[in-house]
Amino acid sequence: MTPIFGPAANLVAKLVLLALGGCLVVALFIGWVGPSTEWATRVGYPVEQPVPFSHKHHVGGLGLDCRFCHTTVETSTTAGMPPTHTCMTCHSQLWTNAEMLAPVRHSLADGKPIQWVRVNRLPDYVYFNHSIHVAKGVGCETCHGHVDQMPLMEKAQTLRMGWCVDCHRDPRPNLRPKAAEFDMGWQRTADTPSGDALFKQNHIHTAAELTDCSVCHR
Amino acid sequence: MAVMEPGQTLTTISATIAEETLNPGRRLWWWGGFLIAVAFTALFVLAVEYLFIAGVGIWGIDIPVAWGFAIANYVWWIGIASGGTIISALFYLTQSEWRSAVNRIAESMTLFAAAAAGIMPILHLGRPSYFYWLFPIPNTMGLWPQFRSPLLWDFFAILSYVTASVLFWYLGLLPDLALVRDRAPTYRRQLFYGIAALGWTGSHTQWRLHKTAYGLLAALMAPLVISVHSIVGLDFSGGLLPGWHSTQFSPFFVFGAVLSGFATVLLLVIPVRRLYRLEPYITAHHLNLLVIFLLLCSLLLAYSYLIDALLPFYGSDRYERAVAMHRFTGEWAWSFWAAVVLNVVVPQILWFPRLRLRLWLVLLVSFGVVIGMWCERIMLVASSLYQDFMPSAWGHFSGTVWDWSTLLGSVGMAAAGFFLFLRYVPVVAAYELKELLPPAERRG
Amino acid sequence: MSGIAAEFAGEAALVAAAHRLREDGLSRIEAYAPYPVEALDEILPRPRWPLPVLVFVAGMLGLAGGFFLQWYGAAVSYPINIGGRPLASWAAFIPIAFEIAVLCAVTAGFVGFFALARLPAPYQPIQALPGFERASQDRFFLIVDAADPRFDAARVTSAVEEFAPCSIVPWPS
Amino acid sequence: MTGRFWWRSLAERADDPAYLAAIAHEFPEPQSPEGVDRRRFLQLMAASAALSGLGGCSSLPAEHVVPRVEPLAGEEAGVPRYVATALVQQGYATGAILQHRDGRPVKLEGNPDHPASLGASDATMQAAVLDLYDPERSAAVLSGGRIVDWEKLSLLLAEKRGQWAKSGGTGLRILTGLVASPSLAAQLAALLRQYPNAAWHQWEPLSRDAVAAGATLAFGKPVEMLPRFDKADVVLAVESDAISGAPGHLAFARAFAERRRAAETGGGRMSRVYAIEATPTLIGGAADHRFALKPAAIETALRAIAAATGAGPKEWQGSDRPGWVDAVASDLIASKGAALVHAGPEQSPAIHALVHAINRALAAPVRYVEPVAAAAPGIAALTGEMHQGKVETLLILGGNPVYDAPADLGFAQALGRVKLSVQLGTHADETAARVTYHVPALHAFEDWGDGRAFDGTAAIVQPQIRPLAPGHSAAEMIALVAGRQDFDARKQVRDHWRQTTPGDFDTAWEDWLRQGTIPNTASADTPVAIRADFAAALPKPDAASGLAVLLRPDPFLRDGAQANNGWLQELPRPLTRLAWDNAALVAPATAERLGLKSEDVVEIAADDTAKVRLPVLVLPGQAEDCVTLPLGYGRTAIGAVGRDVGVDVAKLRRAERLWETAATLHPTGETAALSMTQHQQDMAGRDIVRTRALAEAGERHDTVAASLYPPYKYDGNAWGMAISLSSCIGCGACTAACQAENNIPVVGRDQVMRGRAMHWIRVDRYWGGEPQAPDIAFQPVPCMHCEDAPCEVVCPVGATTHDSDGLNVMVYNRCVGTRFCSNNCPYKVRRFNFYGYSGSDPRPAMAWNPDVTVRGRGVMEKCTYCIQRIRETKIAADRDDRPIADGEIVTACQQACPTQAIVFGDINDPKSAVRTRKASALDYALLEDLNTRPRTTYAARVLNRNPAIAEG
Repeated sequence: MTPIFGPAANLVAKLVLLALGGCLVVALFIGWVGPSTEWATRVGYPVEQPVPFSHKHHVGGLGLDCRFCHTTVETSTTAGMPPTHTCMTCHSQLWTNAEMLAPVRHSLADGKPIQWVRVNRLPDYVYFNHSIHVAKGVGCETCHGHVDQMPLMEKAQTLRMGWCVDCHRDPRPNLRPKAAEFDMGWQRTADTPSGDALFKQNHIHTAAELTDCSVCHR
Repeated sequence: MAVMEPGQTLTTISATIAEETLNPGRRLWWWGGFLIAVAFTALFVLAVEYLFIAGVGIWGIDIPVAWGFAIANYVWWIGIASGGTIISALFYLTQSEWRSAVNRIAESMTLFAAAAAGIMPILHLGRPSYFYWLFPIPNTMGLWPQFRSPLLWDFFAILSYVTASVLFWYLGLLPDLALVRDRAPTYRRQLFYGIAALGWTGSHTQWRLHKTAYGLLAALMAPLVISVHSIVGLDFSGGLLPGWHSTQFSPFFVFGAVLSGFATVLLLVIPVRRLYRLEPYITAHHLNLLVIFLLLCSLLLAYSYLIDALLPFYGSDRYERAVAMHRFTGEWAWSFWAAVVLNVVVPQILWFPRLRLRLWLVLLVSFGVVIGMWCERIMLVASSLYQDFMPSAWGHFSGTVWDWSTLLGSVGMAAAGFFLFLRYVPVVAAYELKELLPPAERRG
Repeated sequence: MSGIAAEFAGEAALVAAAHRLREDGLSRIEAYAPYPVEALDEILPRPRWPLPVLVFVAGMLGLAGGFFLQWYGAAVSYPINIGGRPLASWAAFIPIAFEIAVLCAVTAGFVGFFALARLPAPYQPIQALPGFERASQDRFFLIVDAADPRFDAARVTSAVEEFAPCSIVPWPS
Repeated sequence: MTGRFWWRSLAERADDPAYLAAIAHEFPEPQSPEGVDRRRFLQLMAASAALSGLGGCSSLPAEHVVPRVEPLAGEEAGVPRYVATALVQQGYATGAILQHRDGRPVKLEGNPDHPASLGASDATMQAAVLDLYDPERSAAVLSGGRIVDWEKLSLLLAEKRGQWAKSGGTGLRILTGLVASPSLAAQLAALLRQYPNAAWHQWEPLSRDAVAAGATLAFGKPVEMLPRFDKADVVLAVESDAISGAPGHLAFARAFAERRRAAETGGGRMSRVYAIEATPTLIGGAADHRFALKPAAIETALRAIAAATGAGPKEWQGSDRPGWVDAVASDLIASKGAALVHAGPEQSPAIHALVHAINRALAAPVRYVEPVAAAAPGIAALTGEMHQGKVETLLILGGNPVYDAPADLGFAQALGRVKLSVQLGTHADETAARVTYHVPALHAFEDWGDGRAFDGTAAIVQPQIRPLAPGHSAAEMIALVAGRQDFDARKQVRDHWRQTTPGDFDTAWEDWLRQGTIPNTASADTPVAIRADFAAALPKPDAASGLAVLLRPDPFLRDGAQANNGWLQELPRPLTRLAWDNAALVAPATAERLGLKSEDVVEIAADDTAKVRLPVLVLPGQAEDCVTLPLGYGRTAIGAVGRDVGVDVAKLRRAERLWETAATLHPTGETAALSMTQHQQDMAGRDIVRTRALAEAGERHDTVAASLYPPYKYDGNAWGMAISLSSCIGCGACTAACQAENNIPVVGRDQVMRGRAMHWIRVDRYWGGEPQAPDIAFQPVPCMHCEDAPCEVVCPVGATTHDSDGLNVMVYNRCVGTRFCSNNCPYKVRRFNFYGYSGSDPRPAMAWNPDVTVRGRGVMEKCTYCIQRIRETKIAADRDDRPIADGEIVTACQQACPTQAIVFGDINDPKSAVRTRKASALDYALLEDLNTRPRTTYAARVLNRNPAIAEG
């Protein structure tokens, strides 16, 4: 009988096996690593806004406090987006004719709100409360990054469940003294109370309590 | 009765079995059966697609009967699947010679039944697209499946069972694929079966390894199939419902599974034997043994039914008693009595050796058992659920047209697969038959 | 591999021929048959296959891995109170550990078989032997490797011829 | 070009509107699963097949953050605001507080400072929020089915005004419901002064005229009697609505229940309650003794009791009275000064007169006040004039008389003789179709107004939101007729109250708005004395004859005005457990005699024209030879929710006798399925609702629950709930409040019939004892939050787990929908989204509670103990670094419950109310032999039976 396959077939067969195995490995790798890439998490991608508001200028340059605009961050679930009115407290005096600010002026004139594009978008089904995080010593920078260096706002953290839970399991490394919560680029010094001291001082719940499902899902 | 009719040689066995695959001729019965099966498969696809569009609300399930046909179908199918594994693995270990002629048919049936079974739990889900959450795979949520749930045990059991069944089937098939390859008349078929045979030559080295591997797999498959049905039993007895929460469910489910498995094997073997003219290999001896096993399983199941029915009255649990009474007289009593009659009462006629050889009767009894086992599955699901602890929450249940479409469609799907098997794969393990020849006749 | 190929019509002749050659001290012999010929097991050299060990080890690793997976997921990685049950509910972990063990063992057996049998290898030079297609049907072949230190073509041929082979050819022909 | 660029451009596609639209409908959920026609079905199939491969490539579309332009004073984004108002129902006001989220009222609670609410609410109040958002509310002026300009109508009325100015309003008639609004009454009075020849009529379909007539018979003036259940040791309820529908019923129920659970708390004496009634009521369900009597027999019994108590002549005692009458009478007499009788508005004036006489004789703890509502002639007189052609212009300011006026008046035909008829209504209803102009009415939450409660306390009705659709109010219509061009609703109300308020009005006004009541406006007691000729003046009782048909308000739809409210339609009726259906309620013995069983369709005919056909429901506790027909169904013109639900039985009503009619009943041989949420009517001999006699209430029945598992320690808060079965009256307020709070979808009649109602807390009703005189037991069943929860163990993905404070939580987004948890829940409190119910819910997006996940198709859900409220409070407490106070977290069901049957709190807190309740000897766990260790426990129901009757 004539063999059906030539000698190369064995090599082909092994290559095919190798390729199948390789595909599996690559698929697993993509499945594993893919979701953590910056493209997938959108971390570090500046987002275009109707008005190119620069945190770098307002926070880094002018030194405005976060709470000047985000007024409800200490009392509400949401940090609060400033009404057009807040912009105009200064910009009715400064840069009154700047082309860049035309949408702000139109908003005030027409009574139509500015449609900002959301940058920090939590996964669905999560109820996040800003006020409790601020009350317990989590600084803005921990989640929102160095906003004083962002000409356009960008996401600083993945905001994924795994990331949230990491901190909820042990918030100590991310705790700051009250006075430093709204600072950017804050560094722990020798005088800073330890994370553990802050944890105790702020009466933060145990990891078991902080990782209860209903802490975030209702 | 012999395991093979006299006059068979290596040559005749090779020719008969390979030629059935290579030169089947014009077979109207095959086309007719296949097209009907495909039509039912289309019904299945339709039912599933509408299910995905509209949700499980299209079925008759409700609160309290939150499980319905999908689970009953699943348990039914997985039970049927057991037949092939028991015959090919358990009887391999007991060195029962007669299994060789029917194990391929039985194992192939197992594959398609297990596939039909494996689909059901996914269809059953309220959100089927998230079924993969049952895999313990790393995820951005840092979450794990809940390992204490019998459903997760079941998930792993099915995963292992389906995988192992496919591997076992393929391992056993390999030498026969080589046989077909070596007789293939055209290059295309040579190529097809050549690739499938993966270079099997029949060297003694290969045979020795094959035997070791096959034996090992058989030794693993036997406890696996028992564990699968035990775990299916735990899907129910792991709950606290009266009518489910019973320590005998695991063996009970194994008995039921094997009964339906044997019945299905008979249901397939008898016509295939006739249509493929396999009478020399699948002799009256085979059928007689299969029927005796069917009868044995029927008796085991009868024992389980008896315990299940009587235990509530031995104990003092009022809820168990109530459910037992619902089973006997409630709105799903028909399913209980159908199960008793079809699975236990009717098969008793097989005590008569002469009746065991009336093939149409055996077919009828087997068909009755297959139906009866489905009745038992739906009885276990519905009659335990519709009236449980809180009288205020008692409800009703009945299947909708979509429930029935899914059931019938799944039968069509499995049948279509089986028809393809009949067409493209040697239906009997030729090399195993050859081993059965007396030493003197082992020559070409 | 090259040497002498003999084709037999029956199992008995094959076994006898193989037996004879082994008695002659030849060890590099391979037989081809349409079904496993048990008698050859004792005659042809028996390699020590690690397959059962492989399957056992894979099964045990699967069992241990299964337990570890469940314990790690339920009690270490994200411990959650489920219905008041202990975090490490070892009894409830048995079924999955068992299933994973069986899955690992079966997969190891399957993969191990192919690895040890050096399959898939669709190209098999032996198939070039005339009439070899019947090796899977109704004929039996014996190949003696010329590389055997005690190989002597004439002696082998005469020894085999005693058993009435259908043909004896040098191989590759 | 880098890979990065390629990724970016894909992401930018996310802004392409066509692409967004495509993925938004990637997996369309059918709006009404049953209503998918073949064509649509095939489209969906094709679309899903085409898109099935696309699932993986969708990326999130951009989401916008939209702040305000100008900040709103007092508003903080994400923080709820609470605004007081009052809800006027059947003329009477009940105080309410609305929770606002980002400017939208989403949840109503009772106003604790308002005497008619005391913080509680009922199902119809809860449902008012849904009424506000009803997308099918009328939104345009209609004439002959066409939309016309409001201007056209106002011009027309202006033209009319000229004629009326000359004629003094001849031919002008105004029809309203009961008016207890001081400002509106004043406005109407002023209008009548302006047009002396005009007239104002009142029509309230659930008329309380018999109450007033009874008082007139007894006292010579129409006073209102307010029972003081807190002071009543013995109560005789004569088909009383005191705790179910009467003005002030929430307050009455509170006081009633406090005395009923005296044995639980060990404080005070438990009251004893007798009920005599033809059809079961909630107070009958709560009673220690309940006697089902035909209406005629009720009067006979009351006359006998009157005679025994000295309120009537001795000959009233009768000779063939049943033994219990004497026992009841002597019990009442024995508690003289602390015994009271109360009768429902459907009882005849004679019965009310007898009740008053007995109460006076017993020195009963009741108050008498002047009627709260203004008096005006009724609808019968108006219809008579309309028939005579004397009515040229008719303004129907609210109400739907074509549907609900007594059938014998022929209102619809009479309307045809009115030249200009204008109806102000919430929906394009039956009346709207027959008037010349239909004007859309504002919802009470969109308008200014005022109202008085049952005790006279006034409250300001303040708008909660800008009108969602253009609409008008009765005050505006009257102002238009009066010719006032500058109508301003707020000014109108303020001007009215300014006249009666000394001092700084603006400060007072702000206080009223904040508190929700106007202080010191409650009515003073009015002196009454029984008329000397009372006994003689009493009309002779009817001779008992044949079958009595009783027309009764549906417990939730009431007169049917709220029929387009899905929450009310789907809320199972307390006694029948029917939802989306009404039925002819027949006693078991009567059904047997007539050869009827439930779901047999019968024809009930009062005469040749007044016939109704509807299915029978055999109802234990119903008096023999009485058929009760619930009103409020069979609406033919209203939104899609309420249209053709049930059967309209109002056509059997007579102006003379609104509540009862003699009729014949014929089986038709047909059957019609009833949509019911509970199929098993008794406890099947199981220990579900435990009942104990008062004497044994203090005995402890402790069980030791062993477990193989080491117990979890709950060191922090440990939330638990205690439900008092002696207090629960079965009103269903908890279920309605839960539905509103927890975004529970409405599933519709078909799904209810398939056993898929979604309520998280159901109120089970069991019949016990003899079917003719059954015990009625109610049991609210929310999730038990078992510590050893069977549901959690069987979930393969851990979608239901335990919290550190012992809550059994359900993580919807983790749920894959295996439904094993529901199977394994012995209490069957879990609910499953078989379809995408929230997608087809009548509630628009803005009306959902933003703190609670709106569940999608295929996930399980259940009671969470209002986890959103727990978490909100916990965060607030943690923020302030303080412990959570007892009572700081109130679940929605607890908050609504008029009887305080439900208490929630921390069982680790030794002083908490819930701990105190659970310490009672009556406390038990449902199905406790299953050892699930529920956090929700019940206090066994205590009955204070009269030994004289129990033994007899």
